[in-house]
Amino acid sequence: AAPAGGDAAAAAVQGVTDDTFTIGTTLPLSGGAATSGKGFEAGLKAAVKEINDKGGLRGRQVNLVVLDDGFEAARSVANIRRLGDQEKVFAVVSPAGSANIPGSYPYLAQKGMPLFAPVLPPDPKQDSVFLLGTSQRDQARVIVDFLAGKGVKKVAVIGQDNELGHAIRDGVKEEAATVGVEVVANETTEPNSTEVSSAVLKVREAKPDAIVLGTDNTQSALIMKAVDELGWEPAIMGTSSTVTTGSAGTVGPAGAAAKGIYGTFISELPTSESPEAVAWRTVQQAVAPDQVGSAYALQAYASTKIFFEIVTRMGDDLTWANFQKTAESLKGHESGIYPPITFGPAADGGHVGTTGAKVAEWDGSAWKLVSEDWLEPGKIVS
Amino acid sequence: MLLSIRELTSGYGRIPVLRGVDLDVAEGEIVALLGVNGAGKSTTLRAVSGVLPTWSGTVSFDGTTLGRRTPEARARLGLGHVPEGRGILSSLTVRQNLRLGATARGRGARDVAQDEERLLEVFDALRDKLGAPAGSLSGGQQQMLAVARALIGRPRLVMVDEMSFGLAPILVTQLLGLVARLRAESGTAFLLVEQHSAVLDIADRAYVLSGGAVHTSGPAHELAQSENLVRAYLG
Amino acid sequence: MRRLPLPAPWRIAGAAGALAAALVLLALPGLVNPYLLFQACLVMVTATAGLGLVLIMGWSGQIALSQAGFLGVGAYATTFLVGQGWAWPVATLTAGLVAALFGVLIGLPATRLRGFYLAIATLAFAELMIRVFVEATPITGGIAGTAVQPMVLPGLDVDGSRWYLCLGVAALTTAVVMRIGRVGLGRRLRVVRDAEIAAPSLGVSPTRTKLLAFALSAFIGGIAGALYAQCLSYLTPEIFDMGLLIEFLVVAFLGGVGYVAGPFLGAVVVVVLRDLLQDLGSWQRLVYGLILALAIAFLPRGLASLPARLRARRPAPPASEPPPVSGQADLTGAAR
Amino acid sequence: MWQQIISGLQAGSWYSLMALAIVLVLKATDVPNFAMAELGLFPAFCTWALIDGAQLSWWVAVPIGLLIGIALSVVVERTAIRPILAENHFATVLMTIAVFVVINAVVQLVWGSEPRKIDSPFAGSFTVAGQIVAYEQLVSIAAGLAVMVGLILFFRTPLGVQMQAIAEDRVTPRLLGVSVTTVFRTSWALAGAIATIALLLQGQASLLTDQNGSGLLIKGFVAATLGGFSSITGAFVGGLALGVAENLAGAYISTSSKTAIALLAIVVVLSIKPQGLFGRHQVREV
Amino acid sequence: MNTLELSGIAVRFGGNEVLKGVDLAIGPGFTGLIGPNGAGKTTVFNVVTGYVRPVEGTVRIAGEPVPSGRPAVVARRGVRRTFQTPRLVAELTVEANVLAGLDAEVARGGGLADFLGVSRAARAARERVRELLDAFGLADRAAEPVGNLPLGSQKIVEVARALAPRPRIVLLDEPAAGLSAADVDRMVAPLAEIGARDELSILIIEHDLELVSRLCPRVAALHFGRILADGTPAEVVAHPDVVKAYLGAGVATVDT
Ligand SMILES: Nc1ncnc2c1ncn2[C@@H]1O[C@H](COP(=O)(O)OP(=O)(O)OP(=O)(O)O)[C@@H](O)[C@H]1O
Ligand SMILES: Nc1ncnc2c1ncn2[C@@H]1O[C@H](COP(=O)(O)OP(=O)(O)OP(=O)(O)O)[C@@H](O)[C@H]1O
Ligand SMILES: [Mg+2]
Ligand SMILES: [Mg+2]
Repeated sequence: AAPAGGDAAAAAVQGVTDDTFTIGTTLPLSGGAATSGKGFEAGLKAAVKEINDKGGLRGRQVNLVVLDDGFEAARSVANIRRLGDQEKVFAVVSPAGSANIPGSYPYLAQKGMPLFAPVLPPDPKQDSVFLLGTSQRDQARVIVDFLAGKGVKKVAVIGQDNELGHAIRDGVKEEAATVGVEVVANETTEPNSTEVSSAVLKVREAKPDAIVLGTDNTQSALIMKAVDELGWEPAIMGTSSTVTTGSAGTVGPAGAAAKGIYGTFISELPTSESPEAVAWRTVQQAVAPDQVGSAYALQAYASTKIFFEIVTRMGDDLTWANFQKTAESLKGHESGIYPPITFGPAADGGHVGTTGAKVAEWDGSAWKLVSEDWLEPGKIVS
Repeated sequence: MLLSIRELTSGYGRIPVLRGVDLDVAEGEIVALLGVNGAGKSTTLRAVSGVLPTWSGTVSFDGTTLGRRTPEARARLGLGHVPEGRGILSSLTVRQNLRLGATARGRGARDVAQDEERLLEVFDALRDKLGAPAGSLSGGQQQMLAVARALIGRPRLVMVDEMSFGLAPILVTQLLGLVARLRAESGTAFLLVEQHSAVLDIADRAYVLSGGAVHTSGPAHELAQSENLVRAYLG
Repeated sequence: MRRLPLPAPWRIAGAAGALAAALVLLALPGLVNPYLLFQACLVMVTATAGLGLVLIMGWSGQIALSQAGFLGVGAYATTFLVGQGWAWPVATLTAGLVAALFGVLIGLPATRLRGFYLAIATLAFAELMIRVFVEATPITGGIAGTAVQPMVLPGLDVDGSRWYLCLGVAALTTAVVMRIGRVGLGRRLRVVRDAEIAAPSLGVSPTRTKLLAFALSAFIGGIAGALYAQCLSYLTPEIFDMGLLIEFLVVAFLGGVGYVAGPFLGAVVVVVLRDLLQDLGSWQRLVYGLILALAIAFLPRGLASLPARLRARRPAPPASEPPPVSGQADLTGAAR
Repeated sequence: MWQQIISGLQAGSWYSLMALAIVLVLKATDVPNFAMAELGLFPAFCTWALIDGAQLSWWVAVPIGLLIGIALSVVVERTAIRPILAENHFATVLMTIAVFVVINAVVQLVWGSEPRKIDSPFAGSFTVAGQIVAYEQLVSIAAGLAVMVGLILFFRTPLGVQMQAIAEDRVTPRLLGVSVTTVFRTSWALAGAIATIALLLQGQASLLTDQNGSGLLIKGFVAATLGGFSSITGAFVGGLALGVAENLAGAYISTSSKTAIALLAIVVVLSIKPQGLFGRHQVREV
Repeated sequence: MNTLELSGIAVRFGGNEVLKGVDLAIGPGFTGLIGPNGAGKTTVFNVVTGYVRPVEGTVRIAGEPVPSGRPAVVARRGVRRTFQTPRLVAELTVEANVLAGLDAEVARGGGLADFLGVSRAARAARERVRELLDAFGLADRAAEPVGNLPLGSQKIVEVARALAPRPRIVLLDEPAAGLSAADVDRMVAPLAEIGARDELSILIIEHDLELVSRLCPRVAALHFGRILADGTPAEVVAHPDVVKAYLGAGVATVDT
């Protein structure tokens, strides 16, 4: 089929024909981060199925190309090039692997191809990159605000020795300084290790009221267990990437030790009764039933839907330039799953879609929202 | 015949070395195998003990055709082989090396201890070194150990690749004496690859290998008469 | 690689083939899409790093698991120096020298260590280097990483420049390594590997030879690192972890240690395989592993040994257990 | 500090077990086995499935898991390793890497990447002198000790000596009647069982994930090196020392550099004692 | 003048006193060193070449004391040796293995020049190797990997490697062990010729007394770490202690 449209600008468009629309993504389907990869894949597929069942994206059937990067930098860079130059996708949607993503920025900038809703890298201030989902740093700030509101005076951070741990550590430090909470300990664990005891023991010596986790699901569970075994009961709180995503990735294996922990959600809970969440569960059930409880899947689904929304609003001008323009026109967009989304470029460039989060508590069998509203960082709630 | 080799060909990789060797060793016989360097003496022993594959021809031992049997299976049939370069396991102690030799026939611990004692009477130099790592032995001491290790398994045929290699004359004499004695006492047969002329004093028969095939063979004392032969092949 | 003299017609065919291959490589940017060109760059970089391993593991018999660390040193150093305003070639050479310096540093314990002990010491070094990359934030950007300035050759675009750089460096490295294999140094390396005891009695100092081997392979690794940075555009410490090391090992061993062609074959197969297996979704790792296993089972000395193997087909049945081959680096020398 | 030492000893005993399995295979087949940890990972997951899925009692499931571990190792040795053992070391090393990839991929395909919890009968803890000791910790340390003693005794038996002999020279011992098949099979079977124990202990004390193997493997290699590859006692002590050193480095220097510090310590130890703490000195070579 | 002098050399391994004060001086020409297995002959070589550090005593080369425990330094002073079991690079060709004997010189002539193919030292080295291979009758197998050669030929290759750099002193550890008479001749004749032409001082450990008496005008016998006898072959072989400890009853077969 011939490329859509007839004018010169449209000739540069790729991934679009009269009846198809191709998007792609790169995910860790194997290796240490495969749980998230599989969740994202399921959510993407659910969104694609949903729109195709409704007749496609403005009449075009959506093709989804999923590549595996094993969470390795070189492969993720290569994959995005493959999507751009060989698979000729219109955009890369909802890829995972924050540390690996920046390697593709120069390529994306040169080509102009949009990268939509990568999983939570820091804001790169790139024209073609659109962040969706509140960053780890902002979530960490919300956490500190929340803890301060509960009267916590001393917090400790246990973070992984990687981007995730550092982002959360930085957020905690920044917010603690402004709200007058003391960071009494700051310990590190190694990615992919099951050894967390020395960090926990060391944190305990500092006698904090609360521990903020900057560790992946497995280690977060291990830390909860280790704390529980010591008969110690500080408040424990983590972000979307550390405790609240995965179907039962963190709280499940931690068992009883997880009871009473808090976490931030950057989207509605997978169990939410909002109409959009219900709709997601229905289609997710049809695509990958085992991922119905996964917040990863819900986020990827929501991101992809918003992407489709933008494309729908683009009209017939399916150029990358118009994509950017249309995305930037989104102001306080209510998706029903994410906090209100605004891609309007900040003064210094960049597209950060959301900054808020909700806090929930694990009651031993399910997450229960503590805050009904989206909490924005910088506001103490009590 | 205890060992009988017919039309044996073998070699390394694709390179042929043995081009049809015929050789016999009778029960209780001492046979010498002579030849210049590269004649294929070691190769013959390797093919017989199964380290090298038989390309064609047959090797039979005590009536059994060996075919593609593994070296350890052959050893268990009573075929001993002291390889060129001795094969001392230098990280094991001298005693562990020695006792390893008893694996083949699976004999009782008491028997093995007795044999060990008897062998140490001959190889007295090893006695002080039993607990030492075998790698610390001098060259000649290692040679003694290799021979003793093969004998402790009480094989029916012992093939020794250059027993006198690196041994002082006094030991060569002693070892050859031991070979003769063992044959007399227990009927052990020997196939000796040798460079030392004294071997013809104790051997019954001898073969001369040349270019991977038997060149001459006959009773040892007859070959010993041949001035040329001795000059060419023996030191 | 040792070559039997070929009959004249074969030689001509061989030369023609080589020429054709060279032309294809030179014209590659016009022949394939930018993605495949990028993959080709990765092949060249991986192979270049692998050539360093040929030298140190294949020839000098030292089990050095530090190559990923050297790549990191080269990558970060070049990026930093270019950031300071240095010209790219100068920065890259300097980065190579810095890596070589690190090579000597890690080589120092190597003069006393053997086999596994050396392997672990060098592995420890590679891990320590990652620590350094994390901590040296002013130079490396720490965990957050640092962006790499692309090197553009006059008259070419970014992709084309990257390709010719990678190709040129790989070709040059190949030539140098092949030559080393043929001259006195190549012999000395092998003497130290197979007859280390004898080496000093020949006036060859094992210590110095090993250090030289470390320095050379680290230098090659450092240069490869500078190019790797060009491919990745962005450096974070995790890039240079165990995973990269395992990749190099696979590339070197699969290709055939000791053959100059080995790393190239290994790199092509690994990169291409990855690409082809993408369609298999979550099965791809399993299939990758199985293919790897089969390749080794049929070509235990690596892909580069295929021609020799075809030549060596012999009529006789193989021994049930042929004796082990000597003359290869002993990975566990220390255990004996 | 005691608390740190206790958990260091616990992790150390997993390292020790892994080191013992590695040394065992190395002593017999002279192969540095990169698949060693995965050979324990798969049976550990099977055990989890038996307990969690099939609802078997721990006491029934664990012996079955060990048998699976033994069987898996024996099969891998026979089908993947032995056919190429006569070739150079690089081939065998690469083969073990391939086996590592294959087993890990199978585990991921079957069980996914989510962490699993093994319910063991040793839950709970007690307090001595103000220090909290989990029963799990005692079990790990005791299991490590028991395996070490067992192996030391094993290496005194004729089969043990034959193993060492084959490791040094694959031809001569066969001329003496040593069966390589038996030796290889026994050593891999034992190593498979030990690796399974290591992964099970780690899995039930912490969590079982598809990533557990690779971390433990490196630690096992480091521990074996530290102890001097040829020594059983050395491998065991090396593992414990590594575990404790890591935890103490984490406690007193920095948790972010604890592995780095432990590794640095190893480089230092090796520079002083190139054969490891318990390694025998190289015998004469000239 | 003596090219090599050992005075009061004592060596201990653990509690085991292997050499107990060895004095030995050799000059140009062939000198034999005999003695029972384990007497310490190889250890003497190891001391001279710096592989083993004596607890007492000094080694002098051309009157100059050499540092102990520095084999590469000793080699550079012009001492070469062979090993009781050949130490060659199996994968390299015969030619390359002999060339390895000259690599230190080639390296001194400039590694870069060698790399670029313009080294004069390297060219001279190849010349010399060809000459040696011809002399020892190895020319036809020059291009074969040395691992394919029978043990006997490997020993000859090692001798050629030792002679390659025209050293002053050559120590040969049982070069004829395992060689048939014909092969012994193949090695000995060129060795004698080259030894004489280059005025080498050659110390040779050998159990083949016939060979020793043929080559060496002088023989020293070592026993339990001490020089037991030192003189012409006839004198040494007749020495009653040597007969008792070394020769045994087989003495009659040695013609002197
Ligand atoms: N591993 C090997 N690979 C290739 N060829 C070999 C190998 N070993 C020996 N050969 C070749 O086989 C032939 C016979 O060698 P073999 O070792 O049997 O001789 P030999 O009679 O025992 O000599 P020697 O008296 O030196 O021990 C020689 O030409 C040798 O080059
Ligand atoms: N590194 C070592 N460690 C322990 N003992 C050693 C070492 N080197 C040599 N010895 C011992 O020193 C003694 C002399 O050994 P050496 O090799 O010098 O004997 P040799 O005269 O060369 O004997 P042969 O004729 O058998 O080669 C032997 O008893 C040997 O066991
Ligand atoms: Mg032979
Ligand atoms: Mg000696």
